[in-house]
Amino acid sequence: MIYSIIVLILSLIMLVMALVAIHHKSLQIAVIASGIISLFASVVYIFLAAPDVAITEASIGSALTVIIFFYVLNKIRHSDAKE
Amino acid sequence: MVSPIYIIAILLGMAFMLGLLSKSGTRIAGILTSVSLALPVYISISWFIQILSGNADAITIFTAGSVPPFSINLVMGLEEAFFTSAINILGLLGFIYLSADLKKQGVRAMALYLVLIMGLNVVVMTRDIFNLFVFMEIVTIAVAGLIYLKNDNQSKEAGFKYLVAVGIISLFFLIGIGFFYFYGGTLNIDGFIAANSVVVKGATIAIFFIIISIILELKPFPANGWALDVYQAATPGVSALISSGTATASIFVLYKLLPLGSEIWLQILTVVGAVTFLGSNFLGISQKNTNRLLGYSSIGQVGLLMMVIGFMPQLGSAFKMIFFSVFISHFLAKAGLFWLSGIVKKESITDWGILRGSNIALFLFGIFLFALVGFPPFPSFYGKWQMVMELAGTGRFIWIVIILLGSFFEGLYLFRWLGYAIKGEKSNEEKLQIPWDKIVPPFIFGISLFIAAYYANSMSVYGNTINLIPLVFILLLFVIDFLPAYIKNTITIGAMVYYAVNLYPSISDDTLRVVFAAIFLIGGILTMIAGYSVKGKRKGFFPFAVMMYFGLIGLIEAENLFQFFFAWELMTLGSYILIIRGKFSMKHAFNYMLFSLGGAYLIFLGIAMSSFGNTSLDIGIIGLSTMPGWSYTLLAIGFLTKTAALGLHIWLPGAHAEAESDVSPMVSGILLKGGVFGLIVLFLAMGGEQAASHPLLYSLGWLGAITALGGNLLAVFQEDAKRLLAYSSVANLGYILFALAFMTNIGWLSALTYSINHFLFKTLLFLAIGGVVLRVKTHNMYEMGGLIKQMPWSFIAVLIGIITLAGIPPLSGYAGKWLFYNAVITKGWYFQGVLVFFAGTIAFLYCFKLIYSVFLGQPKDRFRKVKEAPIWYLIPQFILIIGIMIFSARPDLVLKPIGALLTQSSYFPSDSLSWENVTASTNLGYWSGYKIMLVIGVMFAVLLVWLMYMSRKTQKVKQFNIVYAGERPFTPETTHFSHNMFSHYYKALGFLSAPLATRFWNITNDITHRIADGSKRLYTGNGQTYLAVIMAYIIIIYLIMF
Amino acid sequence: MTNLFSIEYITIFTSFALLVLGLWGIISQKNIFKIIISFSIVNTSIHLLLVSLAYIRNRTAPIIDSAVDRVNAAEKVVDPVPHALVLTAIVIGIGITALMLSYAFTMYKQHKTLDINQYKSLKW
Amino acid sequence: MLRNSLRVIIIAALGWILFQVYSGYSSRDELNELAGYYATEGLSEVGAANLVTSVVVTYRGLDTLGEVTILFLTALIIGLMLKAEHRGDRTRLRESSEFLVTASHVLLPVIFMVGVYIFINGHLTPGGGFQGGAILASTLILMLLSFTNSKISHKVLEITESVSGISFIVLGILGVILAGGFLDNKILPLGEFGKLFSAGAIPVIYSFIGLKVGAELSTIILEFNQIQGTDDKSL
Amino acid sequence: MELVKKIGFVLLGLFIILNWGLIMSGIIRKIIARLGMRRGIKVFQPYINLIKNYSIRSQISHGVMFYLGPVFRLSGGIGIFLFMPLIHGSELWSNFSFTGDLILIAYFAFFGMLGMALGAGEGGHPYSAIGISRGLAQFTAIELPLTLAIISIAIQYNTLSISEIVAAQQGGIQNWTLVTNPFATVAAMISFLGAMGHSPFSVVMAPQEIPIGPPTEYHGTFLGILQTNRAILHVIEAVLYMNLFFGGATNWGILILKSFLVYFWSVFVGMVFPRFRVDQSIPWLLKLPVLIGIIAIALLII
Repeated sequence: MIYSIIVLILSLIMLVMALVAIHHKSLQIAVIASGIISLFASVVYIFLAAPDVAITEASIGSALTVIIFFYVLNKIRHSDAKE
Repeated sequence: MVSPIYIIAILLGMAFMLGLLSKSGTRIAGILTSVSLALPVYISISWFIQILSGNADAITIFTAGSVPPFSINLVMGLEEAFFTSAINILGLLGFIYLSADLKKQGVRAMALYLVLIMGLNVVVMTRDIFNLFVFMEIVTIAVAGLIYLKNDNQSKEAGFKYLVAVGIISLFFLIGIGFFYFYGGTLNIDGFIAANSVVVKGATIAIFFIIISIILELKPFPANGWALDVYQAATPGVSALISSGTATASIFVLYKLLPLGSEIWLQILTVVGAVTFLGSNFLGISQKNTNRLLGYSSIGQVGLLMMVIGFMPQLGSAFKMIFFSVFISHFLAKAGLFWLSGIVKKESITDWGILRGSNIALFLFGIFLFALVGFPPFPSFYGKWQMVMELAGTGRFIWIVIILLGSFFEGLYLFRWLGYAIKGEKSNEEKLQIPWDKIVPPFIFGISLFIAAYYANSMSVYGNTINLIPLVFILLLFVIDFLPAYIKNTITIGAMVYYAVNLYPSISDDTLRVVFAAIFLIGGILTMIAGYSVKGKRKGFFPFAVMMYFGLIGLIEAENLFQFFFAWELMTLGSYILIIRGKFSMKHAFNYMLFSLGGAYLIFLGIAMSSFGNTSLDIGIIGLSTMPGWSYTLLAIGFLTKTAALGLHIWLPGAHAEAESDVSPMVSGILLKGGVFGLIVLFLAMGGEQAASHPLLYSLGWLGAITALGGNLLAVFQEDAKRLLAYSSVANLGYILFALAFMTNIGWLSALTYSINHFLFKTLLFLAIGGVVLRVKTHNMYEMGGLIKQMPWSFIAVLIGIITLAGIPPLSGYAGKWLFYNAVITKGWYFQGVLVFFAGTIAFLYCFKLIYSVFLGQPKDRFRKVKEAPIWYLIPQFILIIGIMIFSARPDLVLKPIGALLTQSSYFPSDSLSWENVTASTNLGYWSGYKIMLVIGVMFAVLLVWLMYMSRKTQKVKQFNIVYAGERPFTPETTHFSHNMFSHYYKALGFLSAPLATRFWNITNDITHRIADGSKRLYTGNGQTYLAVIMAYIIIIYLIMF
Repeated sequence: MTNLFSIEYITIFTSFALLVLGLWGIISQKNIFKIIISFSIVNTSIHLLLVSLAYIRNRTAPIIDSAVDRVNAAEKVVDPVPHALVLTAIVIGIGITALMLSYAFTMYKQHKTLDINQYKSLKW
Repeated sequence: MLRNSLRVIIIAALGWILFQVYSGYSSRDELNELAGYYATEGLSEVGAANLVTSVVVTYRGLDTLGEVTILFLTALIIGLMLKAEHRGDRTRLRESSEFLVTASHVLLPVIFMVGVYIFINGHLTPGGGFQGGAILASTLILMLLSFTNSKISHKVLEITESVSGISFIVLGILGVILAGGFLDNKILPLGEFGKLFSAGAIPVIYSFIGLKVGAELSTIILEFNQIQGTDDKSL
Repeated sequence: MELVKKIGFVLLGLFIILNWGLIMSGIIRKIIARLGMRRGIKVFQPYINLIKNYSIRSQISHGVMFYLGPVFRLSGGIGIFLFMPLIHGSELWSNFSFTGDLILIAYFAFFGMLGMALGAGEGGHPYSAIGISRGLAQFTAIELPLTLAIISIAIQYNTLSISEIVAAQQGGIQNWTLVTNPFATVAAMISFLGAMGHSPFSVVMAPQEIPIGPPTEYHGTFLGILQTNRAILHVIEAVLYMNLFFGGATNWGILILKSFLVYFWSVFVGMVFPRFRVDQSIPWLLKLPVLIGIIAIALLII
């Protein structure tokens, strides 16, 4: 029961983050929000008895993806700033 | 036998290995890559051969030392071996083709390429659905990388669109897989099918997502904007891979996964395929961009393949053969065309004239196009035929219409393109650069088409009834194309004589066939004689001339409808190429092809409808048709396109007039009889006399009459000599149609007399005028004049020709007219008959115009030194004149046996013409050609002698020594009364010659193009819209299904 | 009711909601970056779905250790297969995302915009 | 407006269709046949304690091969695409803080070791080649963050990647030759269940996977990183 | 022997027809002149013209076809004569009509026209060509009512043989086609007006615009031949109409009378009506006469 509540809360946060990621004007925030979704998902995976997936999602789905996003975003902002 | 697993190992291993090479090692990398691409070719082909020959069974390759469903397994069966062979060959050749581009990008690009081919192989072989997903992703990513090869703005956009579109498709696929596993408890395709888990609704929808994803990967219309962009933007070498390679794999995946779903999927697939085939080809007609056009065509062909798969149960045992032929045509031709497009490097199809710089490229281009449209002897012809017949067997005519309509649209744009290639403008500075590595792959594919054609032929049910030797001869003519024209001409004539001698015994008991065979073969030989006057090599002429004549003869020899249609298509193709050889005939040849193609498909449909409910394909089954109304009408209209009945005639004048001088008589005097023969076959099958009151015949009678009138009227107002003759042909074919439609003994006699006459005089006239045109270099009659002095022999020929044409006694034209009167009155079609006679008198107008404007009147200064037409033109003319004379004096020689045949046959038992020596009589009147000839001849001779005596002191005067009241114009140009000669007639009856048909077809054309152009705007170019369309597509299919 | 409130139902529903949100993002957002982000959201949702499908209540991770007996492992662990699939899917996901990003980047360099409506040089 | 409402309709309809599938879900009570096999027979057949690993590396080894190929492809294509960007002059970036640099010196080997540990123990504990590879890649990120102006050789990564890739395939082929099929782990003795050197070739294969994934992810990151340091004149 | 006798009678018939043709044209021209309050020519003037033309020795030629044109023309005229049965019931006066029927005559008419057209064409004079073009154009329209009429009587008598048609009309005026099939007769007689080339259909020769039309360039023997032909042709065409519509002739007297009346009809109308232009005559001919012809057929079908 307690797990369910935790998972529910996590899920709600993920949904909110999804809305943020899609609709927020700032791209950085959107990227971060999507990272949070992944991260929380990996927590949920733990609850779903999937530690392998959890680790992978956290390291690849969340961390690496966000980093790549930021690299590109950074470069784009950079060139925007110059103009 | 090498295990197929090594295909993966070799390709992937080499891809990884390339990373070890230094970036400058592209040369070694190229060699290594080629080698590692060649090995899989060997592996898959050896499997294919072994399995096909029964030496090996299909094998399953287990991985991980475990059996399915626990581990992933691959299967190498007959189908897999076939498809992997195709993919690997394409991979190897494609690499050779692309190697220059790939080398520029370095070793990494080669690794990319290797991985792509590897992915495709696994996609074909794997039996595990998630494995399928993974390798499809590999293919997707590799393709996305290859698209980028071109590295321009467009390819970036296209690549991105591709990535998002395929990305979203694969997401749905993955969802499907998740539930697939959830409900099925397995990831193995065979396991799932065996477990028969599709009982829960959830599972059904899971399968829905899986299959719909595969369908979407196949780019169904209209959810395929992304694919078109890719085809357009990618390097042609890559587009070839996408079109032939990935589509091949995807279609096989579809085939593999279909058993997962219920039967309804087959129907869905049929609908999807039909919509795609039709829609895609329809939009293609207003497309000018080469690669995008090929994209439309590619998608269309895949649509057709989907239809074939969808009809799997209906096609039964024929399925394999049909699939093979349609697939292999698309596979070889589309890759070949993309490759050629990469050589030509022209964005717009209008610039493809440059292709003429290379014979081999042009040859290949032609082959690929013909194979795509489905002309014999290429595989898709057999495939389409078989498919249509199988569908007809189950009464699915709507689908046949869709297939034919789609094929028609495809033919339309492909032939427009071909036209630009053969005749389009071409600047002289540009030279076509053809490196060997770019031409070898398409060349191999071109050759493979012939091999595939051979197999399709042997697999086809009626394939063995086709006589392939003439086809080989045609091919041989291509090979010896480098020889001078006169040698090839002699060979051709020799072959035709040989053929004629051999043919005669087999048909000698059927006079009707003998007559037409004589028209085709003797006519062919005569017109070929004129070809001796051509200097040089005359590249590409002879194969197609032979093809046309072989097609025509094939019509006569045909015992079943398959042979008939085969011959019909061959004839169409050959004549098209002959026509397009003319200087300005691009547009006209295109029109010709348009109508011929439309006509051919109507005939096809008619045949299909006739075959419904019949077990054989004998020609006689037309008469046994269970839907006689439809099949008769369709066949009739089909044949009428070839005989150019009014309304369907607009292609004829241009095509005949602009063709080369010795081609015009071929296509006018001889080719048109092919259509007549078709009508004869149809009418005989309808039952001859018994069908005489068929309403179709009544309307055809009117049509014939109106055609005769319209054709002649239009001919009167022509200034172009060859156009005039062409319109005259329209009219004459109208007579023939009219007479055939009587369906009486005497009507048919008259029609056959007309046919023979028309052959004689129209060939004669076209040859004579052709000879003149050859000398004076213009078609305009008002520019000529007074040529009788320079070309007396041609004048005589034209004189004889027009006397025959006009039906003036004593020459044989009168025979036709006399029979005609009798037939009209016997039949009771008085008013139609009157129209035709009116048309006959109108013929005088243009006859006079023709002979007067060209040969009489005022000679022009610039033609004072022209010579008589070439002797090679005169020889056949005089042979024809002799023919006319014999036929005039002794019509009984020909008409008696024909009459006997008609009477004896069960078709026209009521004899109406009786012969007493040389005098023919009906119950209305009598006529003796021989005596008339004698009387008139004697009288003419007496009068001539008398006049010669009376005017023995006549002196010849100069040109301008003519009686004028006052001042007279001194230049021949102003004194020669020719231009707009019948302006007064135009004032009176010109309204009848309003180009209604032309206007109608122009408007139709315009509307079609506008619709196509408008519908194309569906592809907004916005990647996001494409995604929305994909989603909407899923929704629509879902709604259809559930 | 309690049944529906268990973890797997919640996650299934979450995954569904994320999926719809992501799809909405994909076809409603003009910014290419946002579209890619939406793609990764959809990806995550599908991973979540697969893992949820594997879940069996009151069972442990599919690893045989001190907690799980080797003999009756089949009664103790959740389904390992979807986990394996998700592992693969995650890696594929990052591959695709990275590729999209680099495409987006090169496109941006040409046109200086991330608005997908501006990339329409190919059409009809 | 029209377009937007169309989109809403599309999403709503699609959502409704998807809901048809999702709503079909009901909790499972037991493993299906396939999973049951892995949990019982699979244990003795493969000998890996981590069932996910045994599925990933052996039973579905071909998927995994495909997966690393995808990463390989991605790295390769991104390399091709961003190659043009590298040509610009490198501008010196701001030096990282002293704290970060010092911490990195300590942390880098540790993280690296953790990564290696994870993929070597993939058959026993959660984690494996992918996770370990990702962690290896993250050492690179750390390096890039702390030593902003260091040059990291592509060549080393490429060779690692190639060698491990080829080894992966060679191991697979060895499976065909020596054991039951492609990627069969029984080319090495299964060993004692639960020990490091057990489960046949799984640790070896997973190590190569880990190295390869690490190298590939690193390459991707490196490629993206390199566009940072360039001063592109065209922009 | 049989053949020689046949040829003898044919030549005799030709001689009679030629003379009658010359005299008839003289008489008609005299009548026209008198009606126009002029004295007119002598009745034998056509003879004089003919002899004069044949006697001219200074002749010119523009070429072979120019030379052959008149031969064709005269062959056409004589040919029609040869295929025409003259006197009903007489084997000897039926010429060579056994070789062909009505259709032969209808089509052989073109033979002469063609020759004329070609001969005149080689003359190189634009007036000739203009005349021919007008003549041919008008001719197409003239033929139509005639064709309708021919078909109508072919239906009526169920034969195309002229002899049989004549035979069917024997036994009194009530059996003439004129009575039994008046519409066909009317249509054919209108067509006859055109065939004779008199006003209102005389634009071919239109003296005001084109001095004498197609034969512009001809004179001397050539013109003589053309005049000979015209004399024969006028009579023989009248004979044709007589045979078809007016009961034929059982002896030469009736033939001469009837042919004169038929021919006079065309002259008479020509005096009353002004000339049509070609673009006027064609629509006119295609309206009323064609309608009448259609009625003639329609009545028989019903």
